[in-house]
Formats: sequence, C-alpha cells, structure tokens
Amino acid sequence: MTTHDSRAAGDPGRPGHASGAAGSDPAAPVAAAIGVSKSFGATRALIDVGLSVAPGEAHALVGRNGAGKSTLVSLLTGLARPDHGRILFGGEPAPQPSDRAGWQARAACVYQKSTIIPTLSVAENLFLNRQSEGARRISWKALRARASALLAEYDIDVDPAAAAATLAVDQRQVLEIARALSFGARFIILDEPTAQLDGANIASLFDRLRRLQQSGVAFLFISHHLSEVYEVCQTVTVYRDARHILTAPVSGLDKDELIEAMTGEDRSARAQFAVDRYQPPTAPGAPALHVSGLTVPGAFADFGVTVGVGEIVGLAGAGGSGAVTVGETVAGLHRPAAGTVEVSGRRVPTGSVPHALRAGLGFVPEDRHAQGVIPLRPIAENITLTATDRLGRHGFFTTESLRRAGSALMERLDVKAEGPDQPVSALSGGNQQKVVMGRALASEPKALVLIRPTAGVDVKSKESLLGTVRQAAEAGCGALLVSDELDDLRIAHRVLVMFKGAVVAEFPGGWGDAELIAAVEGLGEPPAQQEKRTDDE
Amino acid sequence: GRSGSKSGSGGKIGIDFPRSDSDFWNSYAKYVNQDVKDQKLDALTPTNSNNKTDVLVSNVATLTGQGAKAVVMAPQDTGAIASTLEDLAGKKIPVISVDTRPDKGQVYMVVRADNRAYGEKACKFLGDKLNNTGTVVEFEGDLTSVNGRDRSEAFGDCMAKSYPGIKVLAEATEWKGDVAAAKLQDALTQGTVNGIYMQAGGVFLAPTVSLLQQKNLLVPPTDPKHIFIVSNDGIPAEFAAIKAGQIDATVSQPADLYAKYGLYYAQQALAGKTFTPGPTDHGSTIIQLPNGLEDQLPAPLVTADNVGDPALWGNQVGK
Amino acid sequence: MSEVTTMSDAAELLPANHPESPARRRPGTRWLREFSLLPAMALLILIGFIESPDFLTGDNFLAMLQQSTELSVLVLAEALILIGGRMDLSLESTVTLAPVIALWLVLPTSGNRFNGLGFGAAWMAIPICLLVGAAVGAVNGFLILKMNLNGFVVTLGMLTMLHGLVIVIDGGQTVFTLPPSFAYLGHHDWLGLPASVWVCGLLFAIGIAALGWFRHGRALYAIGGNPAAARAAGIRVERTIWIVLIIGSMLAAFAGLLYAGRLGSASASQGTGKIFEVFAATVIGGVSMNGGRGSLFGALTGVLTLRLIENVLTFGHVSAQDIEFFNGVVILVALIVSRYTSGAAQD
Amino acid sequence: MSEVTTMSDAAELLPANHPESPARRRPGTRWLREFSLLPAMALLILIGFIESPDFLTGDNFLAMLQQSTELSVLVLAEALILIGGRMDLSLESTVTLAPVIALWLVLPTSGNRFNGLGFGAAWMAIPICLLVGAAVGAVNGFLILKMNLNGFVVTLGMLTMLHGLVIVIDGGQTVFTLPPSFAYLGHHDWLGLPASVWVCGLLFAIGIAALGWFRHGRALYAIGGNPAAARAAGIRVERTIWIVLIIGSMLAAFAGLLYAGRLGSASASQGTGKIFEVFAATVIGGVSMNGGRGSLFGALTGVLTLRLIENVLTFGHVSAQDIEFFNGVVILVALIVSRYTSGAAQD
Ligand SMILES: Nc1ncnc2c1ncn2[C@@H]1O[C@H](COP(=O)(O)OP(=O)(O)OP(=O)(O)O)[C@@H](O)[C@H]1O
Ligand SMILES: Nc1ncnc2c1ncn2[C@@H]1O[C@H](COP(=O)(O)OP(=O)(O)OP(=O)(O)O)[C@@H](O)[C@H]1O
Ligand SMILES: [Mg+2]
Ligand SMILES: [Mg+2]
Repeated sequence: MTTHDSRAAGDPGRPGHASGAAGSDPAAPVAAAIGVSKSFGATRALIDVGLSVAPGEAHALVGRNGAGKSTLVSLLTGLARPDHGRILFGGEPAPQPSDRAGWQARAACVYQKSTIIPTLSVAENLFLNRQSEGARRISWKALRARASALLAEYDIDVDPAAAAATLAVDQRQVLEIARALSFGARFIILDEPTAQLDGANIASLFDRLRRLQQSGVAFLFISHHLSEVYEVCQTVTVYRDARHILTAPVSGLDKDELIEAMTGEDRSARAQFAVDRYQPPTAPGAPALHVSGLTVPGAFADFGVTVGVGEIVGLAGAGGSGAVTVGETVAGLHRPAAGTVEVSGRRVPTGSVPHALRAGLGFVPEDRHAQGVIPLRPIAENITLTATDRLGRHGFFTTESLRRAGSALMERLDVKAEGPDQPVSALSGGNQQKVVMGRALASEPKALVLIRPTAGVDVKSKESLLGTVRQAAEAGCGALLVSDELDDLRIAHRVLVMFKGAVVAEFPGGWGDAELIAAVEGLGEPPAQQEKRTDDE
Repeated sequence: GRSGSKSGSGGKIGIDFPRSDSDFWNSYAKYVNQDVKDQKLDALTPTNSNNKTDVLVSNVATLTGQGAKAVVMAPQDTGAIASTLEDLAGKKIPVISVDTRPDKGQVYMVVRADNRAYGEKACKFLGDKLNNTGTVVEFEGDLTSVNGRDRSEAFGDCMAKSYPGIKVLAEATEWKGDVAAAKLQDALTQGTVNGIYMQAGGVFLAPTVSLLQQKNLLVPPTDPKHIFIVSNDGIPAEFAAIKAGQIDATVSQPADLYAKYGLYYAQQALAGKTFTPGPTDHGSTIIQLPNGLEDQLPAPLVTADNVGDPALWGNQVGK
Repeated sequence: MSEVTTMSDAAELLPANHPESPARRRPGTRWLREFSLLPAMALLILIGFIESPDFLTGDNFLAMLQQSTELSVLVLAEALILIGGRMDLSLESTVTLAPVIALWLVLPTSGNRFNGLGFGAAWMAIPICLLVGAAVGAVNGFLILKMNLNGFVVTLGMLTMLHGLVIVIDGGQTVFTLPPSFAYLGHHDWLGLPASVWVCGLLFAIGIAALGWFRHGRALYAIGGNPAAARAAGIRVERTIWIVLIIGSMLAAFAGLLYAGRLGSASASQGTGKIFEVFAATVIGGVSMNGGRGSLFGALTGVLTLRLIENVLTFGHVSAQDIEFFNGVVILVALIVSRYTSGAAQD
Repeated sequence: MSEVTTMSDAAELLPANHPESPARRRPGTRWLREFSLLPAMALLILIGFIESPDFLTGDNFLAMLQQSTELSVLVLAEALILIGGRMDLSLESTVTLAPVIALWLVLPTSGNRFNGLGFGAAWMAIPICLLVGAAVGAVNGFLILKMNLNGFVVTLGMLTMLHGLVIVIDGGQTVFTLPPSFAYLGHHDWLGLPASVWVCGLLFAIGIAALGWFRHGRALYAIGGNPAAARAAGIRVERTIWIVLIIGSMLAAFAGLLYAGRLGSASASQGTGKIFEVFAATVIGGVSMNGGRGSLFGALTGVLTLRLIENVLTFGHVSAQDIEFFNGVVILVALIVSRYTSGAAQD
C-alpha cells in the first residue's frame, strides 16, 4: 500500500490486448467456475457463483471478508470440491481430485494461508515435491543453486539452506509468490498476496505480474486494496455474502461503485476519517503510554515515544526496520536490554505480557495465525481471552456470561460468523483479524499497541476496525499503531518513521503519502514527479 | 483321596487364571479345564487376570457375584491381594491359592511347591557339578514377583552359604527372553561362564540355547567348556533339551498337581472338611501358616536320568 | 443498471441464510463430542443385560465404580495435562512411588517384613504421599519447561527411574502394613457408596467446574490450543503448565493411595502398564492428544467404557484365552461407534 | 524511471539485516540435531572403558550390535511413521503376531506340541510373515485415514487385539519349532558380522537414502511438517501415509522374524513392553513426536545409546535391584547432554 499507489497514476499498466476481455473473448477462458456452490456445515460459503478468467487477463476478485473468495480459490485449485457446479480449465472439465499434478499444471496459487513448511529449508520449500525429475536422485547442490537463482531474482536475501522457520512473515510471503510464479503455469491465483508485504515488495511484485501478463499469463488477483485492483487488473468480479454480484471491466467502474457493490451500501453511508489534530485533554494527567530508552540489541536502539491520552501515534517501518519488534517489546513479548515503559503513569515491568495487560495495555500481535487466535476454540473464548477476569467475580464465570460478552464484542467489531460458539478456524481471514482486535479491546485498555491491525481486512471492516481504534482513543485510550499501510496511519495524529532500528522522521497529521513512503524506505527527499494521491480506500 | 468325584455339597467353584501367555500357566489351565470336565465339577467359567492384581480383584468380585462359594486363584502379587482375601473371608468364601502364598489375609489352603526349594535344588545341583568354583549366571525373574524373589533369595543364600567359591552374576530380566539373551552375551564377553540358573524355562530356554549354539558352547558335560544349565518349570521343551543334552536339569513345577489339588481342596472346602498340618495321602506335607495352611507339593529335579519318567507332567501334555 | 438490481436482490436474499440454524446446531455438535461414548456404553450395558441376570445389579455397578476409581483419578490427571497440550507418562510410576515412600518414611523401623524409618507419625503418611507426588510433578516441570527437554522422553525416563526407585526402596516386595489413614478410603462407605467413589466423584466435579467456569481452567484450553497466542494474550503459559503438571502428579499420588487402600498393600508392580489404559480411556473419551480439546466428563466416560468392556467380557464367559483379543476388538468397535455418533473426525 | 531506482534501492536496503544470524547458524544446528547423541555415547563408552577391560572389545560391540538389530528395525519403522506426523503403537504386537501366524500356517499339522495348518511350504514362512505385517499396516491405515479414527487409540486397540490374537492362535505357548529360513538370519555370519546386522544396516542405508535424496522420501517430511501445505504442493498425503504405515508394519514383522531367529522361538510375550523402548530410542534420537523433524540416523544413535546404557550398567555390575533406577537416571542424563550439545530446545 505504498509506492505503487503513487506510481499507478503515471503508469496505466494495462496491456491493451487483454483489456475488457471478460466474457466477450472468443478463446475459451483459462479457468471458469460455473454455477458453483459450497457449504461448510451450516455455513454457505458460495451460492451458485460464477467466474471466468480469459487468457492473458488479470482478473480481480473482491469482496468483504467471508464473501467466499478463498473458498473459490480452494475449488479452483482442487483442494476442495464444489457441492454443485462445474470447474473448467480452457473449456476442459477439471481433473480428478486425486490428480494433484493435473491441477497444478492448470493453476498455480499463492494461498491466503501460509503453505510454507517451517521445518524444511527455504530451497526445499521453493521446489517442494519437484526437487528432482520423477524418481531421480535429488542433487542438493543443484537444488540450492536453483533456489538462490530464484531468490536472487526476487531480491530475497536469505540462505537457501536456512530453515523456513527462521524467515520473517514478509519474507515467507515473497517466498510463496516466488514459488507460485516459478511453475510457469498459464493461470496464476494470488489470494491476498500483498497483505503481509511492504511497499517495495508490492511494487516489485506488480512489476513482475505485468511482465508475465505480457507473455500471456492470466491472473486471478484477490486483494482488499482496491487501488491494487485498479493498478494491475482489467476485469473485476465482486462477491458479497457468498453470492456473485457483478463482473465488469475495471475501466468502467469507479472505486465508489466498486465499494458499493462489495458492501451493498450507499457510498455516502461510509465514514470518512477527517484529518484532525490531537487535542490533549484539558485536565492534566499522565500520558496513556510513555516509552523511553527502549533497546533490543539487533533490532532497535533507544526508542522513545509519549502517547497522550486519546492520542494515536503511528509507527511506520518497512520490513526489518524494527518497528514491529518495538511494538512487541512494548507489549511485553520481548525483554528489552534497556528502557522503560509506563502506562498512564504506572511503570510496567518490561518483558511480561501479563503485567503489561494488567497495567492496562491492549495488544494486537503481528502474526494472526501464530500469536493471534486459538483456531479450534470458540470465538467467544478467543475474543474474551484477555478479560476473563471481568466475566465474573473471583475468576468464576458462567458459559452464558462468556457467550454474552463474546457476542457483544463480536457485535462491536462486526465479526461475521454463525455465532459465538463457532471455532475461529472456521472464520475467514479478515474476520479472524477482527477477533484478534476484539481480544485487545476486551480488557478495556488505557493504551493500545496495534501491529498491522488491518492486515487482510476488507475495506468496510478496515474502516470499522480503525473506527473502533478512533472510538477507543476518543474514550481516552492512547494507541501506538505499528503499520506501513497508509490507510491505517491516516487515523494517527502523528506518525513516527523507523528505519534500521532508529526513528528517522516524524510527521504531524496531514502528511503526504510520498514523503512518508520515502522516509519509510530510508530515502531523503521524495522523487520529483511523485505527485500526491490520497488513497481513498 | 479322590473323595469328591461328584461335586461337593455347597455351590459353585470360581476359578481365576493368573495369565495366559506362558507355557506353564497354559498347561495349568488345560489341566484345570480337563479335571473340571472329567469330574463334572460345578465350576464357573474361569476368568483370567492377565497378571494384573486389580483385574484379579474385579474378577473375584464378578465370580462371587455369580455365586461362587469357593475361589481358586493364583495371585502373582501376594501382598496386593490381602484386602480381597479379607473381604472373601468376611463373606465366608474359602480361598485356595495356587503357586503363591499370600502374605496376608485368610486362605483355606495354599497349593504350591516351595519356590525357595526350587532355588536351593538348583543351587545344590550347580554347586556340586561345578564343585564350588567358577561363574554362574542367574536369570532372575522379576523382583516384583514373589516367586521370582523367593527363588533368587534361596539360590543366593544357598550359594553364599554352601558354595562360596562360585561367583554368581544375578541378572534382572523382567521375565524377558531377549533381555536374558543380552545379559548372557554380556556375561560371556566378560569371561567364561560355567553355569546358568534360569528361573523360568518357558521364557529363557530358547534364547539361551540358541545363543550358546551360535557361540558353539553347547558341548557335552565331558568337555571343560560345557556350561551346566538348570532350568525351572518342567515344560516339554525343557525335557527335550535335557534329552538332547542342551541343558542338564530342570525343576518340574507340577502344573498337573497344582490343578488337581487346587480343585480338590476347593471341593473339600465346599464340603466343609478341614485339614490339619502333617503328611498327606499324596506324598506331600501340609504346614501351618499364620494365615492358613499350605500343602507343599513335591517338585522333583529332572535330570537326564529321570527325564523319561511318565509321571512327570511335562511328559503328559501334547500326548 | 441491471447490476444494481442484481445487487439489491442479493442484498434481500442474503442475511436470511446466515445466523439461524448454525447458532442452534453448534452446541449440538459440541454436545455430541462430549457425550459421544454414551451410545457405545448403552450398547455394552444392553449386551451385559442379555448375558447375565447378575450384570444389571447395583452390586455389580457398585463394584465397577469402585474398581474404576483409581483409573479415573489418573485419567483426570492425564486429561488435564493433555488439554494443556502436554503429556506425562511418569504418572504410572508416581502411582506406586508416592505411597511406598510415604510408608517407608512413616512405618516403624522394626517389627514388619518391610521396615521404614519410623520418621513422623502415622497420620503424616497421606500428606507425605501427596507431597511426593507434587515433587515429581515439579521435577518434570523443571526438566520440560526450564531445561526445554522433550516432555515425552523426560516423563518416559522418569517412568523408568521412579519405578526403579521403588524397587531400590522396598526391594520389590509388597508392603502390606498400612497405617489406618491409608486403609480408610478403601474400606469405608458413605451413604452406601464407597468413600473412594465419593472422593473421586468430587475431584471430577471440581475439575469440570474449574475447566468450565474458572478462568484459570479456561486458560488451559487456550494454552493447549495455541501457546504463542495464549502468551500474547497475557496468560502465564509456563507457570500454568507447571502447576498442572504438579496437580497431575499429586492426583497420581492420590490414585496410588486409593490403590493401596483398596488392595490393602503397596507394591512396585501395582501401577505397571496402567499408563496405556490411562491414555486409552482419556483419548477414547474425546480428549485430543494435540491439546486444547476435550472435556473431563468425556474422559470419565472413557474410563467407564473400558471398565464396562472388561465386565461385559467376564460376564460373557469369554474364555481366558480369548479375552484380550475381544477386549481389543470391542475397544475398536466402541471407537467406531463413538466416531459415528459424534459425527466428527477424531484427532 | 526513478521509481524503479527507488524500488531497487529499497530492495537492497531492507532485507539486509533479517537473515544474518539465523540463516548462518541453521545448518550448523541441523547437523547438531542429527548427531547430538554422539557426545553422550562417547561419554558412556568412556565409562564402560573405565569399568572393565572387556568392555571396549570387538566381541562386546558385536554383541551390542546384534542385540540391537530388532529394536533398530522397529525404531526405523516408528521413525518413518513419526516423521510423517503419525504414530503406531501396534508395532509391538505385529512383532509377535506376524511370525506366529506364519508359523501357524506353515508348521505341519502334527508331530510338534504346537501344530500348524501345514499350509504351504516351509520357505513360505518369511513371505507370509511380511504379508501379515503389510495387512496389519493396511488395516491401521484404513481405520485412521478412511474412517478418520484417532491414530493413537486405533493402534492402541490394535495393540491389544493383535496380542490377544496371538494367544488365541498359539494358546500363549512358546513355539520352539522354527523353519530353517527363520533361524538363518539369527545364526549366520557374513564376513564376520551376524547376517541380521548386515540386513539391518542395509535397511537403514535404504531408509536414509530415500529420506535424504528422493522426492517421495522428502514428501514425508513435508507431510509431517504441514499436511495442508503438502497437499497444496501436490503430494498425495493420504496415500503416502498409508504406504508408510504398511512399510512400518512390514518392518515390524521383519523385526519379529529376527527375534524369532535369534531367540530360537516365537511367543506372545516376546514383544511386550517393546513399544516404550521404541519411542524412547526414536525420540531421544531427535525425531519429533510432532512430525516433520528428525533423521533416521539420529534414531539409530538413539537405539545404540539405550543399548550402551544397559551394557555399561551390566558391566558396572549394578545390582539387579538398582539397575532399573540407574537406567532411568542415565536416560535422563543422556537426554540433558544431548540437549546441551545440540543447543536447541527439544520438541
Ligand atoms: N473450513 C471451514 N469451515 C467452516 N466454514 C468455513 C471454512 N472455511 C471458510 N468458511 C466460511 O466460509 C465463508 C467464506 O470464507 P472465505 O475464507 O472464502 O472468505 P474470504 O472471502 O476469503 O474472506 P477473507 O477476505 O477474509 O479471506 C466464511 O463465512 C467462512 O466462515
Ligand atoms: N527479539 C529479537 N531479538 C533480536 N533481534 C530481533 C528480535 N526481533 C527481531 N529482531 C531482528 O531485528 C530486525 C528487525 O526485525 P523486525 O521483525 O522488528 O522488523 P519488522 O518491522 O517486524 O519488519 P517486518 O515488516 O518484516 O515484520 C530483524 O533483523 C530481526 O531479525
Ligand atoms: Mg480469504
Ligand atoms: Mg517482523
């Protein structure tokens, strides 16, 4: 959500031949779903939907969290079978479910859920199940060579022999993309490939997509960043609540119409985040969060910030900048070598989440799957996890009070689910993220540390999530918002920018995208011809 | 005497087998079922406690629940059964304990060959053959089983007392053949072994013999390299081995008599007969225990000389 | 234009299908997972009833209950540990070690076949027994959590070591001189039910309440389900696990005490092989080996099922030779039945 | 234009600091994980050497190797299954079931104490034995993969059932009469090494090669590490697991054959309790119970370590009463040593 925005204006980035190809194209679509339905137990994930991707077309699939996008992906890649309807590739019926090779030959995919195997090396992950031809012996040397070549091509500077477990979230994401693209398939599916990426990575990804497209490869591109849709796609299909709403050429559809189609609501109903300056509370008092001299060797040094009551401070940083580790350290996940953390005047012992929590600090961790949710437990349990002591006296509480508190929070964050008893694992990515946010707010914190709180969240939910942050702030809660997504940062009263473990710049409200991005990427002044362009997602 | 060929006057006999995965106890079970059939005894279907005390306890509960008025059991853990025996005594149900002597709790009669006697017999045989020199490997059973312990103690004491010249390597084996084989092999690598006392032929015989075969140590007694082997149980395989000169002796633990007199005393108990210490009509002696009586059946030492004796139970089975 | 209508149509149709049914059905399936063994149990009882008139009697069921107490206490312990995402094999040895050490310390230095150290009064036997249990749990916790050793092998090593320790102490012989306090639970009835049954029931009641309505209990599910997430949510993962390991071992010690009381003796052989039964009961009862799922009630039904199977087989007069085979068969059948009544794949 | 530079610059700037530390260290730790037991083994050998001159002799080590063959074959089987993310407890029973059934079918209908069905020629004993193994594995696979039953309990049930089946067949007696083909491996040497040792070594060589250098072998790691991802990568997860379960059981059957050969007999009690040793060896050897990690070589060192411990204790003339205790202690010590030489927390 950074550089490419500014680039988009100057570069239409759409090869003529494929534009508007949807439907009208004589050649059989590389991939098509016809009248497909899919249910999980009581949940109807897809109801009689269709989709058709023409050769060489970049086709966007958008919709709110839980609309059924990923489910369609799992049908198109043969991981699940539709209850009704047919899947076609180039007009031919799809291969048998058991014929994995057949599916792979027809569609390569970057799944929303990580398919990196942490216990295996990077090289092996890249060439999983194709380490060697047929039953031939694997040459690890050759494999590593192939891997480093691929890695170099994607500017991923990691040792191919390293275990994938040692990679950072964003590196894993790039790895997935590199793998998917390296199959040489004519049809490639990308399910929210950019959710975990920072600007530079996204930009280079799009570059690559365009090149591939020139060579006639077709894409199904899923993202919650609509500007990305406009940037790389020709056709867009919108799903809402498991149904197909519309398919139209991107050119003929402006962002408002698109969002209307996704939300089913009139555009005017959407809240706008006015840029506003921070007014300190009239009554003097301790700041919500005061951090000073915080240092984690190897990550960042001497970090300090003061977040006033009701203030939202953005902390922007690219991959490896240390920003996230700052957030995690403040929240008590790492024990810093030096530094202090105070929550509304009270000194918090560092390196202990429970203490931070009790001091009144809410926390949204970076990695939803690893640190966010407990997949097999009910939503109600997950979302109230930090506040079980509030559910009843002396730590005792009834299942009823649990469900009630859970439902209330689900309401507040508008989590789309069957009910508070549904296991989180059954939720769509975005809704899981909302549960994590709810968990942070459940303890009615005085200060919040949010790390990429809207990763993989749809336009509307993003607004409601950020809205909740705003509300929390207005209710007198200070927030440290770690993110490199401009939309997130936009609600901040001011933004600190970290680079290589140090704060390099601070922007008051009303900053321009370009300058911020430049700072984030460690460049002094923004290049001349980058004109501002507010991203109105 | 064979008094009760018609079932004794008072009700059913409940029988529990201690385990079903050893030759000895299977023979015992065969004999029991045989006798029950031949004598048309009024017995419930025997239960099997798989060498687990609490299974035995629940089995006894079930048997009495089904109306057993006398119980024949072989508690492998002689202490753990105590409270069960007390309960049965409370219910006036006489208990015949086969092969083991419960440490505590009333028993009507213990039917067993003295396990200490096994140990001593083996000790004397080896001691004399080796005339008080050399190394003997002893495959102990499991220290947590009273029979194993009795045999070990008796053997150990006897060796220490009568044959101080003999070095005893006592090896714990948990009644496991492969463990025994391993231990023996270790012993062999540590120097010459002149004698072996194995506390259960069923388990240790084959591993020992096949290991010695492999090491070409199965040589006739005349050869100085000969290893004198005393086994215990008296199963057919051991007799075969004795005939083949692979081992030298075994103590025949009388499975047939165990079965026969276990049932016999059960009937007598039901018939209300009582016994007193002293010699019996079947060449054994009854001794007084703090918690009951014990009929100490003879356990002959079988060697090449008497291995043919048809009276030995091992020569009966499989016929 | 036409799109617009499409959209609005869709808008009409959609909210309808979501909330209703599921919200109702969810607890249903949960319910099933917890009670999925009941049909199998009913089936067994029916069979037993057909087999013999003596089966469906108060006496028989009382006997079954009483004979299940120790196993249930052990299962309670293992279930707690498994729900927390760990496992403990050494429980089996703790069962025998704790009472034996207690007796060893307490029994007079002379007069019995097994002589103790005459240390402390007889009434101290039970507290000591529980303390030993706590100590074992603490050691396990230390090795697993502080030294980051593999829990399976650690407890496996402890299993061997502790069982060995018992033999070192009592030379493998059975200790059958028990202080009255030991014998009590095994021998007294309260309101017609054996005391041990009451206590065992009480323990389960507490456990079920704690895991159902007490936050620290709930935390256990979170920890078992995803430790990292639990930690990020401010739960003291390590401490909780440690406490659970200690509680587990104390329960094992208590089970040992019940054994000693019921069998009127303590010996090294008492627990051997138990751990398999414990796991079988726990997992059949629907507790996941991967942590975070399952209920104590389910675990309890697991124990009773195993006991029922044994009992039915004995009443069925299955010959001593075939009983183990059928035991295995019936376990598998029970498993299949519960699988299809719960409808969910097992984990 | 300049954006391009912008991006590339950025690209250069950012990831720079990420990989360093872990990336370099990893292969090192990987290496260590695989060999982490060697120091502990060295230590044991040293102790043995001090204990007795007979310890560090070809004979003794040959003996140890020979005595480890069956266990190592079992460990090979379990390691494969664990790496694939499953577990199989029934191996223990397969060890005894397979040879007994083979003998039962092959032995003549009369003449011995244990009479077979005289079905087929003597040479068929081994093939049948392996077939039985395959059958068991297939059944496990069916119950676990097709009926979605819990693997732990299924194999636990099978453990009981199959052991019971042996007793049903042979009445619990020991079968002493073996066809020559059985006895062969246990009794012949090739180039001075027992045939069984050669075969066992060969099996490990094959296994290590398959898992190290062949796609289908590697697939096992992928499956164990993350089945969903493996499936997405086009690996036939279910089929592979099923095959591995079958191979595992066949190996177990083969181990049973080696036992029968070496001990000159087959009996129901032969395998009992083995499965614990098997797991201990495998996991001490660094194979993760959670699947996807560990190596066959490591597992092999696990076996040898256990064997070394026993051997050292025997040579140390530890009294029968104390040996189990020390066994446990030494296992824990070995565990701690390997933990600190590998530097990595165990899982
Ligand atoms: N395995 C499952 N079991 C039960 N319900 C599921 C499962 N997977 C998805 N669902 C449900 O299906 C619906 C569609 O989910 P899906 O993941 O396709 O949404 P999505 O469009 O990908 O959302 P997001 O943009 O957040 O990824 C959601 O209501 C989700 O709860
Ligand atoms: N707890 C820690 N101790 C030491 N070094 C750390 C720690 N956490 C992260 N690092 C290192 O500090 C640097 C910054 O990493 P960090 O994860 O904070 O970047 P980030 O802002 O999270 O980037 P990304 O967007 O990829 O998450 C990296 O080299 C990382 O390996
Ligand atoms: Mg999705
Ligand atoms: Mg990071």
